[in-house]
Formats: sequence, structure tokens, C-alpha cells
Amino acid sequence: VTGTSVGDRIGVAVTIPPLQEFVQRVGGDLVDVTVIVSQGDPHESRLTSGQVKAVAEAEMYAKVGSGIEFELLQLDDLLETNKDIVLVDCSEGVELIPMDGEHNGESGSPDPHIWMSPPNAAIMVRNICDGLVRLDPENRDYYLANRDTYIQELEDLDGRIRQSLAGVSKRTFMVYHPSLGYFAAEYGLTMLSVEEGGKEPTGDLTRTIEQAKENDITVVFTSPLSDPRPAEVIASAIRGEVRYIDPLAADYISNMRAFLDTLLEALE
Amino acid sequence: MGREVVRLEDVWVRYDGVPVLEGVDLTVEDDDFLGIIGPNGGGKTTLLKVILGLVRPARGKVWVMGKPPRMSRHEVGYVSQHSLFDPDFPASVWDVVLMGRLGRAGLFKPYSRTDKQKAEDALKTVGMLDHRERQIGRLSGGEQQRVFIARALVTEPKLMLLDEPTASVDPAMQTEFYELLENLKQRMAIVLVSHDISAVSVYVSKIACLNHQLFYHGSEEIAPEVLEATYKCPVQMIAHGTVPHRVLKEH
Amino acid sequence: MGREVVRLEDVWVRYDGVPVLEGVDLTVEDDDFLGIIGPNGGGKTTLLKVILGLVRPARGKVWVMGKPPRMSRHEVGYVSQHSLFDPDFPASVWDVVLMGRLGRAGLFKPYSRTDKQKAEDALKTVGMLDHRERQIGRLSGGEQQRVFIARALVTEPKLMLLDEPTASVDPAMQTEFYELLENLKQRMAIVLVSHDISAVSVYVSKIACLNHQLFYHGSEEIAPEVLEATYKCPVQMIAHGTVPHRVLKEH
Amino acid sequence: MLDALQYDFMRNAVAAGVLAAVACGIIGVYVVVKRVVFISGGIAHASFGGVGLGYLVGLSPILGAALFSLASALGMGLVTRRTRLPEDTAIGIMWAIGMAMGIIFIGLAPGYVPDLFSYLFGNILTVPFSDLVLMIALDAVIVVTVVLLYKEFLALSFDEEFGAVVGVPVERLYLLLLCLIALTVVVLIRVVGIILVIALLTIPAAVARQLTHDMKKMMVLATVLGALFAFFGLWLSYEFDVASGATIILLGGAAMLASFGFSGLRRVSGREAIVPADGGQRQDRR
Amino acid sequence: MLDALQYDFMRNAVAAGVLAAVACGIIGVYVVVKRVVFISGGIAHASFGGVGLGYLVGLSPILGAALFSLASALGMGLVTRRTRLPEDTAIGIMWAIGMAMGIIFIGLAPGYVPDLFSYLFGNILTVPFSDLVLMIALDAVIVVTVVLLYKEFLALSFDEEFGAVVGVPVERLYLLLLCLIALTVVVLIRVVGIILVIALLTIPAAVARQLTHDMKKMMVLATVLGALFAFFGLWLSYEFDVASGATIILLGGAAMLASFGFSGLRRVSGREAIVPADGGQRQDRR
Ligand SMILES: Nc1ncnc2c1ncn2[C@@H]1O[C@H](COP(=O)(O)OP(=O)(O)OP(=O)(O)O)[C@@H](O)[C@H]1O
Ligand SMILES: Nc1ncnc2c1ncn2[C@@H]1O[C@H](COP(=O)(O)OP(=O)(O)OP(=O)(O)O)[C@@H](O)[C@H]1O
Ligand SMILES: [Mg+2]
Ligand SMILES: [Mg+2]
Ligand SMILES: [Zn+2]
Repeated sequence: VTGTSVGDRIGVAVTIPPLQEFVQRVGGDLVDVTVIVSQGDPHESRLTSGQVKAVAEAEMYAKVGSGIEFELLQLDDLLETNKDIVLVDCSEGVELIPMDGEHNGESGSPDPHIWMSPPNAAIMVRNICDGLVRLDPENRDYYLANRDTYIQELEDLDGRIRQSLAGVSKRTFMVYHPSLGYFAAEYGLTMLSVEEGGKEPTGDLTRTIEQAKENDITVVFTSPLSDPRPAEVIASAIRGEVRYIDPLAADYISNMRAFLDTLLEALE
Repeated sequence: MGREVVRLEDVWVRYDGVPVLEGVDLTVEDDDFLGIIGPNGGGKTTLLKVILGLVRPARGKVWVMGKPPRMSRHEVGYVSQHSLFDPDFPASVWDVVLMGRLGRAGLFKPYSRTDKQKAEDALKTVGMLDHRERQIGRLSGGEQQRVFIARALVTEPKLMLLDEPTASVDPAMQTEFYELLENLKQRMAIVLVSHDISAVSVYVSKIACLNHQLFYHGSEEIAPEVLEATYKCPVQMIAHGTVPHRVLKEH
Repeated sequence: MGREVVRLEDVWVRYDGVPVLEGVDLTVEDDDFLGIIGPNGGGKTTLLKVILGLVRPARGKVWVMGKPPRMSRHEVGYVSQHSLFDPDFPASVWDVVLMGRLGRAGLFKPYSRTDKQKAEDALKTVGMLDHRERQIGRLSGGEQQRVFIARALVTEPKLMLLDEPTASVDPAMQTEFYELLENLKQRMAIVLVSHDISAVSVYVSKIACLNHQLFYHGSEEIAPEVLEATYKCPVQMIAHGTVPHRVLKEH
Repeated sequence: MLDALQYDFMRNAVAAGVLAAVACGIIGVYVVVKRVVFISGGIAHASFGGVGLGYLVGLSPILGAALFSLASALGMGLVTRRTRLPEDTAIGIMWAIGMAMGIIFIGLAPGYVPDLFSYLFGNILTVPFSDLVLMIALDAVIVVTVVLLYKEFLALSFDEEFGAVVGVPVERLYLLLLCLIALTVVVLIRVVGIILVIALLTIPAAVARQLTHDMKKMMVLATVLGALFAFFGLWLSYEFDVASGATIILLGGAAMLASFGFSGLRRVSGREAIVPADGGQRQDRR
Repeated sequence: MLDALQYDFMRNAVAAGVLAAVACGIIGVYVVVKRVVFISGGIAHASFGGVGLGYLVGLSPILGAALFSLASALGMGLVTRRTRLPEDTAIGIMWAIGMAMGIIFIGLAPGYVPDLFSYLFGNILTVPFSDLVLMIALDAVIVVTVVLLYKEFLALSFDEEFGAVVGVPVERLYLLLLCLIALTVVVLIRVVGIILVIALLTIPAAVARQLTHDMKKMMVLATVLGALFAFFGLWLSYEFDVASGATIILLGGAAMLASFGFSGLRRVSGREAIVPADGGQRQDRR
């Protein structure tokens, strides 16, 4: 849990760090954002007393809404501490896609990583803005102006990604944790992933290695949230390298830009 | 003359295939005070456990008060050779003595007034009533032994089985203890296992020697040859030449 | 007459504040065969442990071969009262006997040819050479005891401490064992703790009675009064009236 | 802390702490005096197999844990009593096999296993009301059983052989006791997790033992101590935003060290001398 | 499987399995015959505190684990030998406190703790080459120490008192043995994880004990068995796509049950009768 609400600013609690930038950019000086799952994996459910305090003190809660395990399991309990809170579901209007079919198709649950596609991020920002306006109609114009500025930046990012990828012929990349499903779908790429359901990799690492070789993969992306060693095993088997991508970074736009650069290198 | 309280017929016990009791026949009547002597590993403790139904013989029949041993346990008192317990165990003397009433009180029920009265009487008998609140592990070995005897007494047994009850008791206390037995033997049959041939020969009314097989001597004198057969060695080693006589009773 | 191998001066030992040895003075010379008798808990085992340096006295001085006990351990052989070990332990008779050479062989080094030769001799002495490959836990109690005696012998001790070595040994084996001691006493000083007053009085050359205090009798006869003082009870209980005499030696 | 108590689930957490303290106070005393700490630990770890099975077949993991812990209680009871396997080896192996089964089951289960961590390490903050009801029921079972069979359990713990002689069905009672331990483990999993259950069973009883020689008083004291550890552990973890189960255990551990340090000091100063010089392998009079 | 061996990581895994088997074969024999299964389990779990500390202060977690496991080895050795705390209670408490410290440290550590689970459950498939070097070094330490002190460790395990009498520094050797166990635990953590270490230490030695009475042969056999369990466990886990550490343990467990079942049967048919009727609390001759 990071951040605290001070003075008469609106306290907003959000589930994951990228939402912090979304809310902060829309709310500007009028909001104070607290990230609930700032440490650890939102795919696990670890409720701490800090989170309890943060939610109790917030006026608005922005949830991802796409079926992140933490929200599925803990959010109802958390919100119980604050019955008057304004709950914003950021995924409203986002078209959910099923989890990476090859591995997890049978469970049929949606891929929760909606924010990793900038157009989805724009939808989420709109939802957040609507929530802030509902809560604080007096500053409606301020919020709308901020929203539009930020959405413009997101659109720039989107354009830049499309442009950069336009000339690239290699369209397949590999990531340890399948967090880039929406990104791949949006930009016509194919994501190969290693991990299944957050469990330790097993002997099917060999299949993944073969897959990587077939697709001429040279970079394995992984996140700081995952055990680096399986990615290293694959990278060394294909004589490639491991690159880090943090799907949970708080500085969303610059993080995505940096990711784009490494992705381009990987697709060379 | 008395009523038969224990009857063993051709009892065999093996541990891991090694026979410990070999065709033991034994009869104890309700006015008997039977002493059992024999070398280490001769099967004395095992014999008592057979009578208690703790060890089932491989062959042979056992009756206690005319019933199978496990049916008549509540009429049998037992003081075991080793009371292995944790010296820090959170139980008082009183708790321990009351355990003797477990079989009478019955599952799920608390101890009755009678149970407590009997426990008090038994503690008085062994002279430990003053120590009833003491933690059992904090008593000396001899005091503990008295408590265990009291625990065996409260069952109001018709048969009392004592397995080397004086081994951890000092000689002064031993004398007292044998005097206690002198009283008890009016009320119940007693079987006493002991290495202390002299004490046994002084106090008991019958002697049996056990070394896998039982040499039962009823109330006759024990001839040196019998002892030799039991211990399989010159008797001199055990009782330095002079076999304990009945005569010692008059000491 | 002989050289002094053990000297205790005013040794006190307390466990948790309770005195177990009270001002014990003792001298053992290199041709002594000292028997120590005394009631349970009298402190016999403790006294041996003091001589071995396993228990440090609260007060008093101890010399073994003129040195502190821990310095002269390699010249002392010891057979303990209880050899507590796991019957499934993966060690052969040979392994166990060689342990007696640990102090001589030194850390980090394997056993030498001499060590192995001594072990063989010791096993021959106790008549267990044929069993050298057997697993120790699979031997009978008496056989195990012989192995432990061999283990004590291979240290080539000048002083042998035996703590109730015949307790788990049957009478037949006991006789053999005492005959073995008869031979050994030519070569070393022996201290034998035993409850078996008769055996002690038959074989030993000096007797001491230990009941917290030590009543050391040199090589004189033990008077009944002395035994009474030691055991704090009528001697009749222990030896039915007739105190074991030296006379028994002639049996 | 007091302001936190306005929230339902904080009150639930406190209630869960107290209910757990009752179970571990009463059963923990038996665990400590009958020296079945490792059997209890084994039961707790084996229950992980049930958690995994729950995920795999879509059952409630806590139900799976209850099944596995009861089965392993009976298994360990019978194996350690009826066979000649060295007890520590047998328990250690069953312990690890239960855990390994859990891991395999979880690996086979579809999708994410999000609250695995909470089964391993517990989270008193997320005890749902339904679990409180379960805990009350289990506490009631434990209390009623122990009240009805107090004297038998005392005899069982003190001297099984004599118990058998006077006609107490010791083996069945022993298995019953292990089953009660299994139920307690299930109750405690929510609070401190599988891995730390062993501590909550042991620490309050071990501290209580330092303070009294009477088993009934020990149970009451252990319950009170357990409730105090739970309450203040919760408070500390709330104030410092750290894991609650671990804080409860560390608090208990500190209390334990304090009480043993204290009685240790008393003992050292009381004994005057006697250093069991090296090789004086501690002789357990048991 | 054979085709899988073309991959580096599979070859590393096999090598890690064999290196682990050497450590656990040799040290496991001492663990089993000296009956320190639970002390070993305690050391393993306490090492989790070091993993947490590593994350907290930015040290290598495996180094932290090594420090904590050595410290807890010495701590448990001294506490169980020098104090009068009941051994099971003392070990259980230290065990849980180590774990609880790990959890708290990890909670306090900044950022993510990515491979927590791999410390708990291990993953032989991702053992990097650098770890293999570490394992070779530790195996060398273990083998050299045991070769040099074989006769002393034998005496220590068999009869400490006599060892002391003939002048072996038993306490120091005992602590050294516990430290070797601690090192072994560190080696094994990569392979099967903290929670399953106890099994890999115990199972091969326990099975080997069924087959021989000679300690040296036991060590060789346990090593061979451990390597076989690791190899075939790896194979099975590869074929069926399940967790490798857990599969290795389950395979060992099955072998164990088979061997004990077999010797149990032999024993039952040999004994003819004697059922220790209820109350015949198993009398450990130890
Ligand atoms: N539970 C058991 N399992 C295997 N063997 C046993 C068991 N109990 C006793 N024995 C063996 O059976 C034999 C007889 O034992 P028992 O205890 O009946 O002898 P005892 O006459 O009472 O000896 P002591 O005088 O030493 O008390 C001994 O060799 C002993 O080792
Ligand atoms: N390690 C110990 N800690 C506390 N008390 C002890 C310890 N060792 C022995 N004692 C006590 O010291 C007293 C003397 O014990 P010791 O073993 O020396 O007696 P003993 O003469 O050898 O008796 P026995 O004939 O039964 O072998 C006993 O009361 C015993 O309980
Ligand atoms: Mg006996
Ligand atoms: Mg002694
Ligand atoms: Zn994710």
C-alpha cells in the first residue's frame, strides 16, 4: 500500500499500480491515490491491515474489474469497511478476451490483463473520470480536461506502437507470464507464454523451448513478479536473452514506451 | 481351599518368534500370596501382562475370576515394573490415585463421592494422604511407588499384581511395604514378582520360579535343585550357598 | 602397596541442589579390585562418572593416574550400566569394539593395524570373535554385554570401571564373567559396582558401601552393622540375616 | 486497533483469534504433555494434500483439509503405535508425502490457485463469517469431548498402560485425541496457516505449563494466553502492517522465551554445580 | 526422457539430482540413525527466515538461508542438549519462529518477492549452473568431513557417552553434524524446497536401512536410491507434466512403503502371535 490521503483531497483506492497513474492524471491535485496491491502478486490474495485502513479512508475505489484474483476474493470484504464508497469498474466497456487459449482455454475465464492495451487503458480512464465526476460534480470540467489530455497521450502511444510495428515482419514474441494477451490482440501479434496458472513450470519447458525455436524467438520477456529462472532456462536453451517487462509499473505510459522499444529489438 | 482367581493352562507367548513363556500352567486362589522369582528376561512381566490381558498368548487359555482377562480387569490391581512418565507431568497425587477408579466410574462420567472416598482411604493406607496435592513427578521414587500402590488399591481388587514393586524403594520403605502386604493379603490374592528371593521367601505363602517355563512350588519349601534349574547356574551365585528357608519367617 | 590410580578427596555432587555424593574420599591402587555396593540412587553411577570426568563435582578434588580425570580417560575402560542404543543401529560387533580405540587412534585418522589387532584380541578374550560381523542390536543382552566389555578392554586400560555389568546377564554367563575378571585383575585396577552383594563379596578384594556417603572398608570383612548403616534397614532384608562372608570364596 | 474494530471483518478476526485460542488451549495441552508435537505438525502438513485435492476436484479446500487431516491423524496414530518404524522417520515421511500430494494436485488443478498462500501462512483478516460458525462448532465438539472424557484423557496422557489395565479403551481414545488435533488444525489453518499451526498448538500450552501443575488450570491458562497472543498479535500486525499469523507466532515465541528464560535462570541459580560435562547426553527420564 | 536430455536444463536437473542424492544419502543416514529428523526439519524451516532476510537486506536469499540454517542448527543443538525443555516442544517452537520471521521479513522487503514459492517447493528444472557449482562444493565438504570423521560420527551416533569417555569431543562433533545437515538443507532447497527437504533426507536412508546393517553400505545405497528417485521422479514429472520435487518425494514414499510393507509382512509372518493388546504402548528400547 502506497500513498496516503491528506487534507480535503479525494481519497481514491485502486487495485494495481497502473490505475494509480490513470486516476492521478484525471484527478490531478484533487485526488490522493492509494494502491492496494502495491506489493506482491494480484493473482494471489493477501489481505493486509494496511489495505484495510486505506480502503476505510477512501471515498472511491477503482477496480480493474476483469477478474483479477485479488478483486474476486478480497474486494467484497474490503469494501465492507466502507459502505459509502463509490465503486468504479474500470473494465466497463472493455471487450474481454479469454485467457491464452492454448494453456488455459478449458477454464474459460477471461484474461484479466486488460490495461496492457492502450485503447483499453483509454476506456478505463473514461470510467475513472465518470466516477470522479459522480463523486465530485463541482470539479467536473477539471476532470474532463485532464482526462482528455491523458487520453490524447494514450492515443499518441497507440499510434506510435502501430507505426513502429507496421514494418516489422516477425509477429511472435514470448513472455513468461501471459500478461500481454490484449496487447497482442490489439496490434496483430502472437503471444507465446510459458507459465500456466501461476504454477511452477514442469517438463513442458521443453515444448516451450521447441515453440520458441520454431518461431525464431530471441528474447524471453518476464516480469519482476515472476521467478526469473524458468525464463533464464528457456533463454539459454535458445541462446537468447531475458528482458524484463513490468505489467504492473505505476508509470504506465513511459513503461509502455520502454516496453515497445525492447519489443522492437526482440522482433528484429 | 480358596476360590480360584487365576487359571492359566498351557500358555505360550512369543515375541518375534522367540518363545518367552512356554506352556505355563498356573492357578492362584483367593487367599494366595504368590511370589514369582526368576532371572531377567525370564518372562515375569510378560506373565503378569497375560493375566491382565495386555498380552494375548499365542496358545493356551487364561481365566481371571472365571472370565477372560479383559472382562475382569476392574477386579485386578496392578503396580507395574516401570512407571514411565514425564516428571513434569501436570497431575497431582490425587489425580493419579483416582485413575485407579477409572474402570469403576465409567466413560463420560465424573468421579463419584464413593470414588473419592476410596481414593482417600487408599492414600491413608500408604501414608500419603498429606501429599495429595503434590505434583506426582516431584515426589521421590519411593513416594511415587506408594502412590502407585494406592492407585492399585482403590480398584478394590480381588487380585493384586505387583511387578518388582520395591525395586526403586529403599530398604526402610521396603520393610513397611511388606508389612502393608501382610495386611492386604487378608483381603485379596496377591502375586508378587521380585528378584529379592529372601524377601519373597519371608513373606509369601507360595513361590513359583519362572524362566520361560514355570516351576510352581505351591506352599512347599524350595529345594536348592529347583532354584538351580530355574536360574540355570550354581545357586551359590544367587543366594550364596544357603537357599532361603521358610525358617527366615521367624526372623 | 600398589601405585595410586584414583584419588578422590572430599567430593560433593549435587543434582538440582540435592546432594548425591557427600564428601566422598576414595583411593584405588593399581592392584585393587574394588567392589562398590549400595542402594538404588545411592550415587554409584555418579561416582564412576566423576572418575571418568563426565560429571564435575561441585566441591572436592579428583585425580586419575595423577592427572585430572579428562586427561587420563584413554587409560580408563568403562562399561556403563545402561547401554542405550537403537537395536536397529547399523553397526557390527567389530565396529563397536573398535570404538574403544577412538581415543588412541586420534581424530581424522583411520584405525591402524594395531587398533585392529587389539580389537581382535579383546573379542577373543570375551569369546565373541566369531560374531564380529553380526549386527550389535541383534545379539542377546548377555552377548551385547560381552561386546561392551571387549570395547572397554581394547583401550588397554590401567583402570576398569564396571557399572552393574551383570545386571542383564544370566547367571550362567555371570560366572564366566567373574572368572574373566579374575584374570583381568592381574593386569589392571578394577572398580565393580553391583547390587549383587554375594558376588561382590566372593570376588573382590575390597568393598565400599555407597549411600551418598562412602563407607570404605579396605580389605577387611564387612560387618553386618556397616551394611545396616549403608542400607539404612535391617540387613535381613538384603541378605536374610547372614551377611555374606569372605568364607563364600571357598565355595 | 479499537477504531478498526468497527469493521465486521476485524471483529471476525478477533473472534477467530479467540475461537482458535480455545481449541489450541485445550488440545495444545494434550499435544505438549503427551508429546505429540510432531504428529500434530505432520497432521497439519498432510492436510495440505486435502487443500490441493479440494482445488483439483472443485471441493472446498477446507473440507479437503479436514478429510486429509483426519485421515492422516488415524494413519499416523496407527503407524506409530502398531508398526516398528522409528517414529520420527515415519512421521517425517507421511508429513512430506501429504505436502507433496498437495503440490501435485494443485499442479493438476485448472487455473490459478489464488489463496494458496493463505492456506500455508493463514490470514486471520479474511476469515469469513461462515468459518466462524464452523470454528464455534468445532470448539463445541472439542470442549464437550474433553469435558466428558477429561479423566480418561488424563490417564491416557499420564500412563497408557495403567489406563488399559483399568479398562479404558486407550487406543481408541488416542485416535480420538488425534482426530481432535486434526479438527483443531483445521480451525487453526485459517488463522496461522498450515506451516505455523504447530506453534499455536505448542506455545500457549508450553508457557502455561511453566505456570501451573494442574491440567485443568493449564488448559484455561493456555486458552487465555492464546487469546492474548491472537489479540495483541492482530493489533501489532495492524499497526505495523505485517502478516498477522506470523506476528501472532512471534509474539507467542517471545512470551515463551521470556517464561523459559526466567525459569531457566531460576533453575541455573538453584542447581549450584553439576555440569554434565561433554557426553552427558541429556537423559530423558521418560 | 532421453530426448529431453538434449536440453541443458534437463542435464542440469539430472546433475542436481545426483549431487543432492550424494548429500542426502550421506547426511540422511546420520539423520535417520541419530534420530534427528525433526531437528533437520526445524533447520530447514528456520532457513526460511534467512530467505526473507535476504530479500529484506538485498542479500542473496540462498546465502541468507545458509546463515539462518547454520545458526538454527547450532541453536537447536545447544537448546536440546543443554536445557531441559522438552525436545519436541523446543524444536517445534524454533521451527515456527524461523518461518514466521521469514514471512515478516518478506512482508517488510521492498518490491516483489518473485521466487518465494520456489524456495518453499523447489524446482529442480531451473537449477542454474552456478548452483551446481555450489552443490559440488558442498558435496565435497560433506564427503571430506565424513571420510575424515567417519569413526567419530559412528561413535557419536551409537553411544555418545562412551564416545566422551574415550575422549571424542562429542558435543562439538554433534554441532558439526548439525551444521553439515544445515549445509545439506541449503543444497536441497533448490531441488525440493524447504518443505520437502525433510523427506529427501529421510526416505533414501530409511529405505537403505531396510537393506543393510553396515553404515558405509547404507550411505552408498541411500545415495544410489536418492539418485534413482531423483532421476525417475524427474522422468515421471516430465512425462506427466507435474511438479518435479513433489514427484521425486512421492516416488521415494512409494519405494519406502513398498520396502516397509515387505519387511513388515516378513515380520508379521515371523512372529506367530503376540498382539500387544490395547495399551501396549510401543516400548522404544532406546
Ligand atoms: N514388547 C516386546 N517386544 C519384544 N520383546 C519383548 C517385549 N517385551 C519383552 N520382550 C522380551 O521378552 C523377554 C521377557 O521379558 P519380560 O519383561 O517378561 O522379562 P522379566 O522376567 O520381567 O525380566 P526382568 O526381570 O528384567 O523384568 C525378554 O527377553 C524381553 O526382551
Ligand atoms: N542427570 C541427572 N539429573 C538429575 N538427577 C540425577 C541425574 N543422574 C542421577 N540423578 C539422581 O541422582 C541420584 C543418584 O543416581 P545414581 O545413578 O548415581 O545412583 P546409583 O547408585 O547408580 O543407583 P542405581 O543402583 O539405581 O543404578 C538418583 O536419585 C538419581 O535420580
Ligand atoms: Mg520384568
Ligand atoms: Mg547406577
Ligand atoms: Zn498477471
